[in-house]
Amino acid sequence: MLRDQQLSAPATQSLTDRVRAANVARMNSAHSSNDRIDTAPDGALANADVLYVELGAYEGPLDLLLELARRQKVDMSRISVLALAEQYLGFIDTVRDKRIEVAADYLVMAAWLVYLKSRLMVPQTTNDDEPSGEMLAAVLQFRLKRLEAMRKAATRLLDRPQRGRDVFARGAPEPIAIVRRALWEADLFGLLKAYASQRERTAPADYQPIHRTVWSLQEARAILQTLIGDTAEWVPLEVYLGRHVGSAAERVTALASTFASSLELVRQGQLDVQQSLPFGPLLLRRKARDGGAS
Amino acid sequence: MTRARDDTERDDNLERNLRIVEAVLFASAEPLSAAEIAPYLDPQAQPDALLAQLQRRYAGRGVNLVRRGSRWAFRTAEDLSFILKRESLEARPLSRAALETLSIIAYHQPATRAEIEEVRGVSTGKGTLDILMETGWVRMRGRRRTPGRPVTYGTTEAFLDHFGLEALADLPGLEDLKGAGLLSARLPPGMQVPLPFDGPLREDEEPLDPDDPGLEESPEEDRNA
Amino acid sequence: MTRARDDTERDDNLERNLRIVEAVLFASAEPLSAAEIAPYLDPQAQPDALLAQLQRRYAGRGVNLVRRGSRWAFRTAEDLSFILKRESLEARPLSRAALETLSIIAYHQPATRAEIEEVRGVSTGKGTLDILMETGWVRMRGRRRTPGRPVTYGTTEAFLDHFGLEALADLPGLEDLKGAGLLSARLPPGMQVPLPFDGPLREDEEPLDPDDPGLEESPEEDRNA
Repeated sequence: MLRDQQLSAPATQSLTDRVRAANVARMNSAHSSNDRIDTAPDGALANADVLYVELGAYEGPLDLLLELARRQKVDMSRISVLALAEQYLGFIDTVRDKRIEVAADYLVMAAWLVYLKSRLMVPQTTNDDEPSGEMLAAVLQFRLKRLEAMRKAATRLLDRPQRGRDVFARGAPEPIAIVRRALWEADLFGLLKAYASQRERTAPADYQPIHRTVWSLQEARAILQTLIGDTAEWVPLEVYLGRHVGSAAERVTALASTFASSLELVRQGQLDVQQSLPFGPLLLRRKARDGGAS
Repeated sequence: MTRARDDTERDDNLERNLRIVEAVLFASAEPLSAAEIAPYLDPQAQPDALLAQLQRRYAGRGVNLVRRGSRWAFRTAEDLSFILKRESLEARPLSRAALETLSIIAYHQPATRAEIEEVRGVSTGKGTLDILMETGWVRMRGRRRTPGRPVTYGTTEAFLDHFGLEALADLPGLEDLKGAGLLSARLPPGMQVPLPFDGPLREDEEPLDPDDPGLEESPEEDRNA
Repeated sequence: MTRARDDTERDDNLERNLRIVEAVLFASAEPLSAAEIAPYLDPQAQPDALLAQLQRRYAGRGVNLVRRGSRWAFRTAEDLSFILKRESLEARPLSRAALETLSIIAYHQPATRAEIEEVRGVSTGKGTLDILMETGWVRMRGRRRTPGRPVTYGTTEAFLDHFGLEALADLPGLEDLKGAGLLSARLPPGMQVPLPFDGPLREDEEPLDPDDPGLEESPEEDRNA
């Protein structure tokens, strides 16, 4: 969609700007008077009936105006802006008569051209603040010339030798290989540690396992049963063991095994065990047959 | 005698550096700048002088050393185009709108979208600029220091490379257009006729934010532009 | 005069054809045979002769015209291959196996692979020794004068340099290792740390053959070592 602001831009410019534009446009027309505007392709476009059918083919009103201007087959700077405006308006009218939808931007341009026409036909009065018709015409001419110039420039650009079509880069570029080089990291401490630990690991060492006397649960149970006998009194476990076990090293395993066995005997209902405070002496006695104490 | 030997040595060095510049540029399909070539050369070598000498050496050969903006590349000679010509590999030729937009950007850069639209008299779809950016020929340069901070567009060195231009000054018909005052983006043309400019940012431009690209299509800009 | 003109014409033609060969080869992604180039040339041109002449022209340049089978292509001169490489350094810690092997070579040198394995108690992969050779800290000294003639390994000056040692004698001995807490005090009394030796070949070593290196990993040696 075309923005209104854009098309109406020339009309809202300050007067001095417009005068300058007109001057430059006039200057330019002197410059390029030899420059014949390419004529539009004949055939399809020469026929006005076809023209409006192809309204969709135009990229906006400026494009259409440029096409109409080219059909005048004269230098753009000598083009009759008045005739151009009339052609455009006539064209839009025809299209509207045929009830073909016309986009708003074409109508905005039409309105502006009507205004331009009125300024061109009414003689300029001296105290008129409005821009003169000549200035407006010059602005329109400038815009048409500039668009035309850019079209030509695009064509000339395309006519240049293009890479991949006319001019070629190296077909087999040689890629840059990235060689990864390791910067090895190791320090002296690590080196010495590695050496020492290996030597230690593989050093032939005399190894004598320490043999410990271990009371099996079976043994402990047998001994416990023997020791307790038929005593019905509470006797500390330590006392039983003290009688039986000699060395201090043996006492630990004896205590552990005996205690475990005592629990088993309790479970079987052969023994009562009692401890009055944490880590206090463990008291044992044979369980009374009548099931008294527990 | 010492002088003679010095000379020989210098010649040897020169030849060696020339060979290196030759090899580096031959190896790469894309143009390279003097700065990109320098690391391969002697520290005291002068890449620019070497490039100029190599360019003379290859003038008139089947392969020429050509300048593309600030970069250099070997390319087949233009006059052999009629022998080497290949059907364009482009899957999709550029639309008329895209071509027109491209030439407006090329001749009017730095140009904002609003300025492009003013020349064309129609609004430019986002797709058109996207396609041009995709070709690698057009880039966002910065933002114009005006309300709305519109993005300014310009061409790239790949554009110069594709169309065989040494610099923007080689754009076809540039002088005529300049003379005719047709290079002014906005009406009226000011006192000076601007020339397309793809150098660093101008005074009225400011750099893009690093995460900018998405912003340019914001409706605010369109309204302000 | 006619002859002179003929000559000039022939020269022009030759030069023209040379330019075409040059451009066609440059632009081609694959090496091309004379037959593939011929269609671009004058009917009476001799592609083989042109190629030979072009090859002479490019000899000694940064880019050479080389033959690949029956086809031809431009390639960067071999002595400039460094241009096509870029080194990227990356710090990598030495693996434990490599560090252990290195330490054994350091202390026990000259040491064969079998001797290293004896100290380590595990076999040492070829990769480990390769890495150590790559570090530049280990070298092959010679061959042991024993059956199988196993290679003896030793450390280099780069090794001393890297680990900040003035000489191998600076490697701490048994007592120092114990003192530093690296060796426990509970070691068999017979254990010794050898005095490393990186001097010239010993009596039981013989020099490597110039073309030796590849041999050392032969299975025979492994078996004999």
